[in-house]
Amino acid sequence: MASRNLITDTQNTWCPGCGNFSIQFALRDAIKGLVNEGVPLENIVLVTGIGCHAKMADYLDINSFYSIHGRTLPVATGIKLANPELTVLCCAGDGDAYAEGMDHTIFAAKRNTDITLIVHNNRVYGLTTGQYTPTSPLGYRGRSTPKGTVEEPFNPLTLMLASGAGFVARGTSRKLPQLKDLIGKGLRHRGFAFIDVLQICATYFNKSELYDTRGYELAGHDTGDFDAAWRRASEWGYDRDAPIGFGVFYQKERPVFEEHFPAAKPTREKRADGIRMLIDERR
Amino acid sequence: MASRNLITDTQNTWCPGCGNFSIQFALRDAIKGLVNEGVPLENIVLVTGIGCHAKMADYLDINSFYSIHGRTLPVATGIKLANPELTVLCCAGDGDAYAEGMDHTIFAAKRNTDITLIVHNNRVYGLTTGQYTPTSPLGYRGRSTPKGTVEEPFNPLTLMLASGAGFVARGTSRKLPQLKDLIGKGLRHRGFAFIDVLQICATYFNKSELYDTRGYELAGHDTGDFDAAWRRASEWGYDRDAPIGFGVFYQKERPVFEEHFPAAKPTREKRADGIRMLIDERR
Amino acid sequence: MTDLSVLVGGKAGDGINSAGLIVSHLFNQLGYYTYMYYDYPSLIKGGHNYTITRAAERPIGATRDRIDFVLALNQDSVDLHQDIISDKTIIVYDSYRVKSGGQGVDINAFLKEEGAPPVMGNSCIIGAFAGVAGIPFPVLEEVFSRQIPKGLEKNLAVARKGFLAVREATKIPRGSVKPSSLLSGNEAIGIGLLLGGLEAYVAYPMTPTSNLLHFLAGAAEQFPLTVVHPENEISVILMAHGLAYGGKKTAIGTSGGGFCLMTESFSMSGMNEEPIVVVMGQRTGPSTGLPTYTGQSDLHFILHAGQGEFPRLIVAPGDSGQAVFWSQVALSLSWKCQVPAVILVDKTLCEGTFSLWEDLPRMTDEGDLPDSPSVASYRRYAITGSGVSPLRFPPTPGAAIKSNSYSHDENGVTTELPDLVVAMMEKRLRKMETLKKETDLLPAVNTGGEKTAEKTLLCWGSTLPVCSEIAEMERFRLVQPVILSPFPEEALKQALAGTKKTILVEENALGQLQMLCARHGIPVDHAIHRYDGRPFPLEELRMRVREVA
Amino acid sequence: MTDLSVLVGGKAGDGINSAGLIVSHLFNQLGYYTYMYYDYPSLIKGGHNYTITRAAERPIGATRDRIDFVLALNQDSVDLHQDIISDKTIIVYDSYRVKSGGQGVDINAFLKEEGAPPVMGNSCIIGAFAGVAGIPFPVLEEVFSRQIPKGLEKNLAVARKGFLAVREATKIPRGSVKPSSLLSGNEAIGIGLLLGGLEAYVAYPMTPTSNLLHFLAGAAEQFPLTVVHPENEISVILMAHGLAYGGKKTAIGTSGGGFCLMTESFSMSGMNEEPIVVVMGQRTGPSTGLPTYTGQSDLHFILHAGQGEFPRLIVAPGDSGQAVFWSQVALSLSWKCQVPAVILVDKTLCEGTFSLWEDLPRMTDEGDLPDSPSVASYRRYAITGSGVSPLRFPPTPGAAIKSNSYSHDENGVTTELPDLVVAMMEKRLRKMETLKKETDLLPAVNTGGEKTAEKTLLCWGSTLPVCSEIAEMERFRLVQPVILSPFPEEALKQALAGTKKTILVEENALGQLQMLCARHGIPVDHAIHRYDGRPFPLEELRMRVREVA
Ligand SMILES: Cc1ncc(C[n+]2csc(CCOP(=O)(O)OP(=O)(O)O)c2C)c(N)n1
Ligand SMILES: Cc1ncc(C[n+]2csc(CCOP(=O)(O)OP(=O)(O)O)c2C)c(N)n1
Ligand code: SF4
Ligand code: SF4
Ligand SMILES: [Mg+2]
Ligand SMILES: [Mg+2]
Repeated sequence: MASRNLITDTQNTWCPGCGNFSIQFALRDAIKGLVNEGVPLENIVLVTGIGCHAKMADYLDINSFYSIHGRTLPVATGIKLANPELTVLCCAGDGDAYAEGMDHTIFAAKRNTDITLIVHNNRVYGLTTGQYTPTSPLGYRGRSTPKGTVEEPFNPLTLMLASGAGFVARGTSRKLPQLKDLIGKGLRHRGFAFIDVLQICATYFNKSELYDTRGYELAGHDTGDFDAAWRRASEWGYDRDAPIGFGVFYQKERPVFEEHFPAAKPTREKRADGIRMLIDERR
Repeated sequence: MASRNLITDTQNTWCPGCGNFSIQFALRDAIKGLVNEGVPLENIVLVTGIGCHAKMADYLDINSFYSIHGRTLPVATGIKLANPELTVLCCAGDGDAYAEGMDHTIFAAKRNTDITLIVHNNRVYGLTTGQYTPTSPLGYRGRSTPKGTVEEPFNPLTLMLASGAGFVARGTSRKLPQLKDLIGKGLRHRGFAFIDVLQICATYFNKSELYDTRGYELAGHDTGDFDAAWRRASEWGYDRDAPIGFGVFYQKERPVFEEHFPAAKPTREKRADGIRMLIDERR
Repeated sequence: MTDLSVLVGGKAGDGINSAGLIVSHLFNQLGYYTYMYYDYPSLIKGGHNYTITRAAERPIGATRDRIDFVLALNQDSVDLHQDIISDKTIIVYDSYRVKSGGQGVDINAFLKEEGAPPVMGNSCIIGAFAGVAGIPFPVLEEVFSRQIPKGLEKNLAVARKGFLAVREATKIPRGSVKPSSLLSGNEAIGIGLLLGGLEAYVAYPMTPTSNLLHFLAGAAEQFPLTVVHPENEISVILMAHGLAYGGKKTAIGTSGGGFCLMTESFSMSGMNEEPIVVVMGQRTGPSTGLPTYTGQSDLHFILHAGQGEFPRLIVAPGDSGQAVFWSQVALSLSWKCQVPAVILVDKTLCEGTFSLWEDLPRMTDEGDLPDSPSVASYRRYAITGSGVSPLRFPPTPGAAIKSNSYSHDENGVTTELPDLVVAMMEKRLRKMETLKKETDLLPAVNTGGEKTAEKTLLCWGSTLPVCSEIAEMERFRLVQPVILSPFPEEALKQALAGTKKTILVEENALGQLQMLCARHGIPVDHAIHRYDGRPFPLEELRMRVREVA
Repeated sequence: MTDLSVLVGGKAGDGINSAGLIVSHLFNQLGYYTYMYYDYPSLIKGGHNYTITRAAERPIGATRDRIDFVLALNQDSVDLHQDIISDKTIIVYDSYRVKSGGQGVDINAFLKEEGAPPVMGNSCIIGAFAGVAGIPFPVLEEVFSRQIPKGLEKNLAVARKGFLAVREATKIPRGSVKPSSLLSGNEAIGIGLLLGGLEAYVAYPMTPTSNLLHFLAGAAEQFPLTVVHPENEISVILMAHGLAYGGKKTAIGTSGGGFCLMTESFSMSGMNEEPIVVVMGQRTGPSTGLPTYTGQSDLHFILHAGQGEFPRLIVAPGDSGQAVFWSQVALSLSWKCQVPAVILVDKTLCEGTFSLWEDLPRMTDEGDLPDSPSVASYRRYAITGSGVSPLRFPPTPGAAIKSNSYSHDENGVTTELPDLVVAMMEKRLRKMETLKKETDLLPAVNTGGEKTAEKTLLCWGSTLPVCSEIAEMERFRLVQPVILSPFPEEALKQALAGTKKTILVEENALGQLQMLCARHGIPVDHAIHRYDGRPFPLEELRMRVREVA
């Protein structure tokens, strides 16, 4: 099973140079890592939104739920509730996770469902031709904002910290080995794991140079220290020029949502008894 | 005009002892304060969601838009865009602002539209008979969670700070003069003003004692210091026992959203010219 | 024939709903079928709530134009109901709060004497009711001990005070009906779903289905059942998608406004073929409208909700018994045919309480999963003659199970190739035929009254009981299509065969079933509408029917 | 009669849409009406995009089964279109990337010579097209200088290289038509809205209406116009509510999935009577479906979207000219009658480009606000005979303007009183009659072809042009209801009077207009469906029509 090639033979339609390729490789390798550790491949489920990033569902030869725009996390939550044994991860776009479905992102963090969320944060709506998103810098000119946006971006890392996320990390499609490592860590974290991936959009927003020159790897950072995490995460606001840290900002375990729900299917007898009781109570 | 009684003669149907009464008085007085300073009463618009709190739209004799559940802020944004001269405020429930419409709350903060949001945070869905909300404490027993909730609440103050809100305050229906003062400050703040009001729900969640005994007024706090605001706001997580600060946590002005849009109506001539140009460009 | 109506009224917070239920249970013990209507405005304390319990020796589900007993905990209970109060009406009232003819009870004093809290006032007035109505106190004791788990002693004590404070004004005779369970529509739906194998229920509170959430949340522990109340309705239906993908039989519940938010993912279930079951409780629209009142104005919205074309099952039960049966059917067929299903009800049914006089249907068996030739070649969307593809859930070793909202191939991989798009569309549409074959085996059209009469009362949903009764009185035919999609055109035409005059009754303004009938070439001669949020009382509707019959 | 078709094909990113447009403009200058179809999959770079420009001396809006010129920037442009390529087809191709018969052009080399970027390859092949088609280079220069604002010199230089690299294979004659504006459906809608007095446009990007957002965002500065792209569609429609409440004429745009998210607030506009105008571009469903392809499968969803019953205006224009006219009407009538309006279009219309041969309609005048007796007694929902209440916006001194999603009284204060609920409901429903009176003054049903023929082609929306053409060829009657709500039943019956055979053409599987006709007792004899996301080409549809005619 582990030897199955995880890439489908579906024709890939990402633009040449797109950062999604790196994420795909990192993700595939991270999954292989899990499988090597004994996680059955069939226990892994990928949920995606709609957008360039979401084509991952077609390209990876694993269980997948190709959802609608903005709606990865509630589907993933349902899957975890159905079967907590499954390893569930989401590939979402920044349009998906920070605009259309922002509320779900906050609530997944709040609930601490054991899901790994990888946000392909190319800071544009790629598939709908490059309009601004909540993480585009102030003044970004897209086709819906030809004179430049008038809104400052928000910082998804601090938002996730404020929402109670127990694993907050940032990677980039420009640093493949680290990204693979971060995804692996996220998948192994018990609880909601949030990974913002600064992804290059080769066509609409190629910030390779920015991420290469301003990016640095978090080192000597105590991932258990919330305040330190907050300070590091606040360093760069997705806008003005500042050093951009990559790595795990924060990690802390707390009880996961799904463990509070029954895992076993009710037997026929139990069901019949229960119904009888309900009926009798109302007699 | 200022002498108009701001309370309609509609029958009030809040429960006896409900904290909404205090909010109503505080709000009315704050509005009177504005009117005394020369703001024409007809320039003030109230937008409400759906819930007990939202009956404010029926009870205050001012312009109002009684919207649907969860949807105050985008309506308010539209009104501000239509006419930036108007003073627009929202009365929302915690169900409204933190569950059904959480995304709008974050985006209103991000955009910094000049709206004052008063959240009647009774920490339950009042009008639908007391189910838990995102700010109910862990273990809260409502009718949808008879064995107690399994989710920790989130902290709306830190979330708003992380979203870029330029005015973050907390009051309570238990402290009327301070509440009036906070609402007044919010209304005068140019930009998005967020006021979480710990409101007593006399029927489903009467935390009078908690707010009275653990509440304290912020004093000697530098509202311009983001880190200090963060620390103060983090003190109490809407859950465990801790001191509960009331007052303005943070205040900072930045450009408001609506100033980037045309305020003037296009003249007939301008419109005709523009259309002609568009048609000609395509010839 | 005995046919009695009891109004219990008071402020919200006085426990009127519970009191009305106890009254219903008294009649249940006395040997009657009962029906209870519950009327309340959208507020938590104060205002005016009331219930009307009706009891008779035939199954019923409507109120009448006269009231035999009034139990008044507030002045409105007398003042606002003058239209149904006559000089024959026996009134007992809280003399501390109400001025009225009839017999007053100083509830306040009795509560004080017993050291009982104000909310037990309703027990006191029920005691007084038993007293005036000649109901033996042991019957009341029996009912209290079953229905009031907490504080039984004290409740009985204040009831006894009420009982003794009045004089018997009449004696309700014992009826002949075996006591049965009294189920609200919401409870009936819940039980039907459980019979169908429900494993998870997800909902965001919204009248009139909130109580289904509460009911299942309360029942969750003993089954076990996964009950979740998430941040909003969008999340609700998407969690259901995830649960279904993971193999759990799931239902969700809401009302019109919440359903709006679900439509996008409802359409997704048309494409990804996850079985999604929605309990959709109508109320008075448009928009927030009258949130605690009734209506039947969402049928066409539900018939066509979501972009694109796909088969869907819609059942509209008319009382608790039908709600049990058809909720089970909806869950079972949704899974069997992999189509979304809607249990379309309304406030009258959801929050009305009915004697459950039918036997419970058999529990759905765990259907064996349809065969797939070999797991290694598993294709989630394999093209089949029936349109239904084999269903598997992760983990299935050797298979990658791909659910997809895009147009996709048999493996679930996105495609834009015209021929494949058409083949997959036709596969999905074939499920409509498959589903139709299933529903043709069921009593999709319910008939009653004089089955060969030339005049027919046509109705759907919660107007069933009132229309049944009128059909019997007037010796009309009664026809109720219960399945509204796939539309049982032939069965309905057959049920209407020989009719000379069809009178359609609907609680809306524009004629929702009427439009559907017109589309299928089924003529309607008269349509009777009501749209003030209140259900038709028996005599009023009967008069309106007679006007056109 | 000259009737030429040109296919331009290449990878996404090659600038195929622009190239196709330039080709259309060449024909425009040469004296022809043009129509351009644009076909692209859901990806950004790579894959296969193509346009087909058709030119003729009559207004057109459909493609044909043969192609006269192919401009191939990739191999697929030749390989995937063999069904429409014949030995008469003149092919010019990029010899660096394509193997084909016809004339090759070494675009790569020419670009290098001119130091031009790869994206200018399309200019080069257009030059070659002008060369083989005998189009004088000055015509090309004229078109380039108007249509290519940036880098004109370089584009002309590479075009000239292409022009000179081929030999003339035919000579397109000059046509007789005066050059006109070429408008995509999206642009036409935008211009119609602006003519109607649009002050704000709010949208979240979604194919096929994203380009309307882009168009209006680009035009925003000069009007001025408020254009907002918020966090999601829910926010979009609620901002529109706020803008309308504030007095700004506003439109919003989306497709089916986004519209789903708007339905709740669409219903709110039924209750609070804020005029909301939605541009709703259909694509292939259900769900994500084929996002860049077409469909006509959302009509009934739109007709009934949102809980509860309320009047709504739905217009379905069929080409750019109609789109201009009816978009203006939709905005104007929505405000006049205070009802929500939907401009129901599809991908074929939105992203097709048409010669605008009609004159522009007159701009809507600023309607005087209806009178209200005195501002001090202003009531937002005053009951009137027409159902339309006087509209005022804050700030209105002395008035409290209360918009409300609950059932409310004339002042906008919530009510649950049955009589008042009914009175207000009937007030709102009266607007349906008022609206109908307005639409009866308009050409709600468009007719063409032989107006008294016994055979009729019935169609709606973007199939208008192809059906018109066939109707003329076959001497059939052509009938297109443009207004779909309030349904122009009488006008449609009149337009169909004397018809012996009605053939309905729809791009869906279940017959959306057919269901609506059935509801209104309008018989359809044959229905022709297509649901692979592609519009009907002329000859194919003609054949299918002939099969049943
Ligand atoms: C409800 C809804 N609204 C809009 C769209 C159109 N849409 C498709 S993808 C997309 C944006 C994708 O942006 P992002 O999530 O950042 O993904 P990317 O393409 O950048 O990877 C949008 C708006 C949609 N499919 N559904
Ligand atoms: C879309 C939608 N879902 C659900 C409801 C039902 N509903 C009405 S009020 C309410 C909760 C109100 O809670 P909150 O916002 O906290 O207000 P409160 O009553 O506590 O003041 C809900 C869920 C609704 N009206 N609309
Ligand atoms: S548009 Fe951007 S994100 Fe999308 S495939 Fe191309 S490069 Fe990648
Ligand atoms: S339920 Fe609670 S919030 Fe609502 S009116 Fe009563 S006390 Fe106030
Ligand atoms: Mg993106
Ligand atoms: Mg609340």
